[in-house]
Amino acid sequence: MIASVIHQIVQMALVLALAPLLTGWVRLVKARLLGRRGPSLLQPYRDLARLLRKEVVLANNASWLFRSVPYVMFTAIWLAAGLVPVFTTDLALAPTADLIALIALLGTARFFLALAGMDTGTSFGGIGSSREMMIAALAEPAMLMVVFSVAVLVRTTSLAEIATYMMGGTVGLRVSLALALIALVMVAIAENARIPIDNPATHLELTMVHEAMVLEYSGRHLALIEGAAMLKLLLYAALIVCVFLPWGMATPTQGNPLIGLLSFLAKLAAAGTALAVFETSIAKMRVFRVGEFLGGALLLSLLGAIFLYVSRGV
Amino acid sequence: MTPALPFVLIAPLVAALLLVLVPNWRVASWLNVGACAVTLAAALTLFTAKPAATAMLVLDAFNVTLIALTAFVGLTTSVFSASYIGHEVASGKLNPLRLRFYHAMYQAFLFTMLLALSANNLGVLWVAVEGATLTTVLMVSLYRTAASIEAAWKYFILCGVGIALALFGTILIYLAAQPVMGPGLAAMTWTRLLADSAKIEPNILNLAFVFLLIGYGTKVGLAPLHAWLPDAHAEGPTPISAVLSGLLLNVALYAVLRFKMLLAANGATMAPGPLMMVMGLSSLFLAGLMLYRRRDIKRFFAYSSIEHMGIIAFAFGIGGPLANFAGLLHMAMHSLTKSAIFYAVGHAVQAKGTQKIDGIRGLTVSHPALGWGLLAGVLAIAGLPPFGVFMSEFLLITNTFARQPLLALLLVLGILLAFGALVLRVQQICFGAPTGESHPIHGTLAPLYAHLALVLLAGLWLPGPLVAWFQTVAAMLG
Amino acid sequence: MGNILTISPHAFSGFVAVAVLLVALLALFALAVVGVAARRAAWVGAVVYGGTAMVCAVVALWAGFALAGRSGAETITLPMGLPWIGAHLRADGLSAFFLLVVNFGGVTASLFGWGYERAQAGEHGGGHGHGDTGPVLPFFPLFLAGMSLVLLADDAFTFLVSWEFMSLTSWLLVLSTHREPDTSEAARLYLIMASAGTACLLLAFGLLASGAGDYQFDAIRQHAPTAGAAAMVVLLILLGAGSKAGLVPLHVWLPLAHPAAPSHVSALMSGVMTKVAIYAMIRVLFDLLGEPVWWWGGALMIVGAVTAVMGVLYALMQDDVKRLLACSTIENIGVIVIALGLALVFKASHTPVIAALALSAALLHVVNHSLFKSLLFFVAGAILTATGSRDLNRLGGLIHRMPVTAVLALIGAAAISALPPLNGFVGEWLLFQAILNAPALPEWSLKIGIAVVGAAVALAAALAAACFVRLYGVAFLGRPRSSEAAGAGEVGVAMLVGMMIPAVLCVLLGVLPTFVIRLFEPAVRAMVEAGPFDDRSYQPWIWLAPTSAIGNSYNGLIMLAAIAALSIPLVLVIHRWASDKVRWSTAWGCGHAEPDPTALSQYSASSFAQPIRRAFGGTVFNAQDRVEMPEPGDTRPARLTALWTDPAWAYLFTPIRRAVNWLADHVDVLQFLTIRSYLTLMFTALVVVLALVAVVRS
Amino acid sequence: MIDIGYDAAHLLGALVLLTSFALLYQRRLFSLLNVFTVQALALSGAAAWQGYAHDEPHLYITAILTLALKAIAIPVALHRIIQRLHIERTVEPALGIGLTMVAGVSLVTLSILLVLPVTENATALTREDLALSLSVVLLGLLMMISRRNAVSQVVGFMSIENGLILAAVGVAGMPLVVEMSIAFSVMVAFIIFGIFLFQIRERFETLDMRKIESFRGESD
Repeated sequence: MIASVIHQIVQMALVLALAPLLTGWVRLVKARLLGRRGPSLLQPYRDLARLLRKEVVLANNASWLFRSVPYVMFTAIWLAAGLVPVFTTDLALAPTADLIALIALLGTARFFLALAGMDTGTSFGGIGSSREMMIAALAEPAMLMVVFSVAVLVRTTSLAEIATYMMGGTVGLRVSLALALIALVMVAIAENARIPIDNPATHLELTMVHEAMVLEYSGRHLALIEGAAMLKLLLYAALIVCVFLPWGMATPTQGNPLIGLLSFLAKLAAAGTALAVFETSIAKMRVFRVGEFLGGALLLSLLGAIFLYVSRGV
Repeated sequence: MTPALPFVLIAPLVAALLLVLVPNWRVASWLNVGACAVTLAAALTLFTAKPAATAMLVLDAFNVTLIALTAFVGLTTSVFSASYIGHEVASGKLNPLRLRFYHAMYQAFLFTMLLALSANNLGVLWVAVEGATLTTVLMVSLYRTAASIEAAWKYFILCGVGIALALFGTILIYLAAQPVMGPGLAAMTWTRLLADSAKIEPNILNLAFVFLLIGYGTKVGLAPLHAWLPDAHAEGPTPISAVLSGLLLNVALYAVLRFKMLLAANGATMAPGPLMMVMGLSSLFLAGLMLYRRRDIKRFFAYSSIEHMGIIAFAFGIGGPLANFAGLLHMAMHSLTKSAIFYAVGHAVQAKGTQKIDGIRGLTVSHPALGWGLLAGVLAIAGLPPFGVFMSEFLLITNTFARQPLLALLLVLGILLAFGALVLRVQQICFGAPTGESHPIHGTLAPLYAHLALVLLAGLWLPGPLVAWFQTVAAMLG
Repeated sequence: MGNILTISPHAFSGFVAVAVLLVALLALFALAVVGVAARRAAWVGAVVYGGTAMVCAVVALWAGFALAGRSGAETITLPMGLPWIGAHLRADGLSAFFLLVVNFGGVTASLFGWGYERAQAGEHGGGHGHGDTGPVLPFFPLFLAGMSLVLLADDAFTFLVSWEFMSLTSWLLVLSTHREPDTSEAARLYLIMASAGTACLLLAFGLLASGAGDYQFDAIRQHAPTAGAAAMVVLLILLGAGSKAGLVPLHVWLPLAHPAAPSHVSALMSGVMTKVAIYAMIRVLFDLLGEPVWWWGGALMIVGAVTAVMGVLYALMQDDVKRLLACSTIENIGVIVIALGLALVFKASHTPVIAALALSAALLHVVNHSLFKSLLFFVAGAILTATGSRDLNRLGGLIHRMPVTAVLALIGAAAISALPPLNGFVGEWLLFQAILNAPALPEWSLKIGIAVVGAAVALAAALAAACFVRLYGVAFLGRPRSSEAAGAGEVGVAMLVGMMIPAVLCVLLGVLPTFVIRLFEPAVRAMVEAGPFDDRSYQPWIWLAPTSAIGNSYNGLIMLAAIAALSIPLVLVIHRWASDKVRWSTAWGCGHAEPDPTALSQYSASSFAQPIRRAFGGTVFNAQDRVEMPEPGDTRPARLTALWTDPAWAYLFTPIRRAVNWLADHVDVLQFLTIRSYLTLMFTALVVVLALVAVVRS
Repeated sequence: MIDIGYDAAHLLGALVLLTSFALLYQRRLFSLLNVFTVQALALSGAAAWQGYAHDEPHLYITAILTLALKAIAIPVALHRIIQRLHIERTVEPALGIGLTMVAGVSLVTLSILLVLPVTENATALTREDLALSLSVVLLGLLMMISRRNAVSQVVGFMSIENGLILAAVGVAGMPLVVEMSIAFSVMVAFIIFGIFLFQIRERFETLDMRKIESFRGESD
């Protein structure tokens, strides 16, 4: 009990600490792949710190909602990230929320960010919000289908139990799991506004989605939102890791949290590299192709759910 | 024989003769009301009396309620007409001379109908129905407008032929019965016929029933024999429309049912059910479709009467205790509701100065009491609870579907068809911004609300004796 | 634990209990009479609405206690209705639960309605367009009484009388706005669809009661119908109750009729009356019809899935606030029906615990939807009162002018978008838990089909979120798009209170859902012979942890606590250690010259929906965006018109209407024939029948 | 005795049927009336004979009534009307004469088909006479719908009535025959009064139904 509480606190701190690092790592690798030296690993920390110190510039008709959204969003994603077992499954908050609740938490964050986008009454916020919600409308079902296929195998939606079960290795290789993995990766890319869905580095209004929503943000608010974005990236990486390759993670009964932590760092690095490679190798697609992309993800995940019954009777 | 029954007949007859002599129409109209009140009082005493049937008159579970109903609607209608004709005189549509004639005819009409209801002799029954035809023809043509005369003429020719066919049917009945019970009155006395109906040659009964159904069915207004009904309702004075729909149709149907009982009691005859069901459904659908294109409010509700006669005919056609009960209940409910609607329509037409539906808008705004009354009446006739019609339709539909699913589907379709038209029109009439001229209402709305109250009561609670009567009749109808 | 509220069942001996309800209903009728009699009096509104609120509160309390006290079924028979049967009334767990929902809705609606009507009356001079309306007062309590009667009815006749009475009164309430242009059409369609539905129920009960006419529900429970009859009944119930609930494609009346009524009535119709339809489905499918067959549930789930997705897509297409809300009701009904279908299939496959789980999900969603849909319709009413407009494209920036309403609306929008830790999410969570048990089912079609249904639910949920971001963002955020919106002000206390109650409950039920789930457990047990929770009595009641079959659990309270524990320090730390400086300036208009572009340059409701219209609408609604681009140098503005058609109209109702008109036109000839032709008709009839007789005999 | 009785009744009945065929055949109004008069005579003869044969004196009244009204009063009245209203003397039938005849014949077969099998246990006389009267009724109806002219419709109507009375007198001991024939005559009188009424009101220049049908209340 005590241990789980401590683990939980460590986890909250850990994700907070690691999130910028991951982002930095991805940027660095991308730069190197493009033959640039690229910024230092710690650049994201510096950016956040600078933003936090800056004053906030608010649009005249910004409401209280606009000002509170960054905090709400950051908290929601932080909490969600804290729920994904990274180095141990023995977390105090594990039973309060399962995968579904986690997805819903992310949904909350998105909901409020989209509202914030509409608040200042410029057209760009609107563009961002409407596109974001359209993307989410397809990403969420795909995500839930992934959950479905996993949960049907594991008979649970609690992440801790999933991880434990997967470590048991009784599952073996499954077509459906492969499909689910692909779907989940596609969703992750979409949700984190990465190429080819969106370009985190763009500032051309017509092509941007996420950036358009946060266009009016500045100072500490922008810092929180950037931080939340980084947390989200970490969260998805951790989620994929936790569900599909949880080996090395500690459980209440066995394993050492430290080992789990080290293995997690390694997996994270690998994931970051993979993302970077992927992003450098393809180009951004038009916003209205996104529907097809995510529709594909949804179908893949659905196929995965159906394959469950085909491959081995469940 | 208690004096009550003959008195019920004598009262209107005497009144009719008296009213011929009364020149002042105001006095006459109230004499008319008084006579009806006396008749009703006498009719109500019948509930307690259990007289034995004579060669000419009979009183049984079937006609006792109908007689009371007829007397009651007769009274309320006379009250309505008293408040109605004043305006007609004022607007110069009628002159005192015609009114004198009108009141006499009104009582004569009541007499013929009460006679038809209480007749035990088939010949008397026929004569009474024919008399009812003649009196109503005269009253339909009361306005002497081209349209009214034409309507009366059509009514007269069609029903005349119908009557003729009915007479032929009656003769056939006698022909069939005469070998069994010998020549003379017995073979035309309904109670006697019913008693040894089993012995009667069934094939002649079949033939007879065909003629009687087509004959009296013409007066019931079943399609395709309905043609006279809408115009007669639309062109005559509204009180007459009320009694036509509320009483005459019932009486004609009553005649048909009496003969259906004979067949049911005989057992060996063909089943009259399918025939009635086909006519009923065709009336239902025809009326339902016709309702959509009507522009004249009185003709509109006349078609609704055809629709309901169709429903009732269907109910008796499919038969069985529940369906027959539903049919009887529906007869009573329809006559109360439809006459109430015609009272409201009469006032509305006088208030708006037109019979065209387009000219009557937003009644609930311009004349709240009238508008809501009319609305309630139409909702009741459309079969919405908590009014009595809903109960009969509930019994009929549920019972039919359990036995003849396809027929029930047809029935429901037809009812919904008509329902659509009713809602369409009643919303136009009762809601929206009022248009056109708008005069104050003359006279009382008491009859309207009295009927509505009864229909509402029946929807919530039926008195035990009534139920018992209906159930016995339902059993007799087979 | 369930028995926190336990009070002795003896407090409700059968007769007394139902008698209480009867008195309450009579009180409602009395109030209606008052509404007519004293319609001119100034106090009448206060009396009628206040009285209605009180009566509903009493009934709701009674229902709550009856549920908590686990008191069994209580019956009473009145010498009314069908003479040889009488009116049977019965209050069991299920009806008690729905009574609670209905009458609680009645309480809030009465409170809000009182303020709303006063505000509307105040508007007369101010002329926000709503002219003098028809009477609402008499029919409002009657409507509520009708709904309660449906829930109490224990024989087919009483049931259908109350059912149709409910439709009738709500129709009259819709017609109270009869001077507004669209109302008449909407009301007509509503009453016709309602009666068509009633007709289907009539047929269904006809089958159930059999030719003998055993209309009492007890008698119906006794003899189980044949497989064919049962199938027919299921179909008819789907049509009959479905048309009232708004299942696609029978929903067409709903987005027209619900908005046409005064807002507090819309709230009742959308939030509560649809639930009565759900009650009818449960009562027949789970209770009267006996042992279910798996495909019943399958049918329900298919219809539900289509309804859920279509409903929310409709909602996304709407620009009228109330119409949007009505469409979202269609979606939620779809979700509930899916849950019912799941419960049926699991009941059929004899896994009662999961069935109980699904049914609990359905009932919980019934509660939730009744809460946040009422809330949102009240908000719409408040907006209408404040701005006189229901058109999203004339609103905007209301968060500054109606601060309290804005907060409440935000709660409602978040709740209906199923965001944790609010109540909407709990329902979805339970539903998914049930869906995840699909593999336990024997039928392959269901195993796979339910996965698809799950996807549909998720899709609907996500689209709903988009829909309400759109609603809230356009109506409350941004800049006002019209002078009315700019001049709006906060609404009165009564309306605010009416909105606050459901808002608070949305939060409470999200945090402590187990309360209510435990509360309606008797209803669930009565329907599927099991509860959603295993009897782990040590299970603390703040945990929502059903069915140890899957060890999942959810705890809204701790989640809320965690959010608080994280966010409050966050705010403090940042404001203490980082900057807390603020500078106000104009929003960046992407190079638009000062003064910043007009409010119309904002994203409008239709432009917000455009990506989704483009992604889904093309196939479903054959939606098209038509752009009129003026010549260069032409000063006319370019305009974009978004066109879409409802397939239900295009392929079902318009053809029916055409057919009726065609027939009517052609039959009408019969009115204008000559007397001779009429005689010929008679003659032909006679001869044909005679010939028939001759033929039949030989 | 019975034989003669039967033959005589049969003969008269057949004569009535024959005349109603003749009615169908007529084009000219006056000859129509004459044929009708013949039919009425035959009918009253039949009634009288039956009254004599079964010695039911009240049938004599029927006979006399028929004679007085149908054979004398009404034809005369109709003659007057035709002259007063200048109705053209020849009426174009709505159905062709040939067609009408065919229809008539088939109607007679139908009625025989209907009546003969069902009346095994009735007396031969009743049966015959029933078949005849049924045919007469049906022919009368056919007459009414195959003629556009009011007068010929009235005649058709009255021939239906003749059929009825034929049936009534045919069956032994039928009560109320008199009353019914009176009631019926009243009706006929009404019709004729109606025609007069139209003429007096001068609403319809002619008795051609097409004019009467010209309006219904539904025009707006």
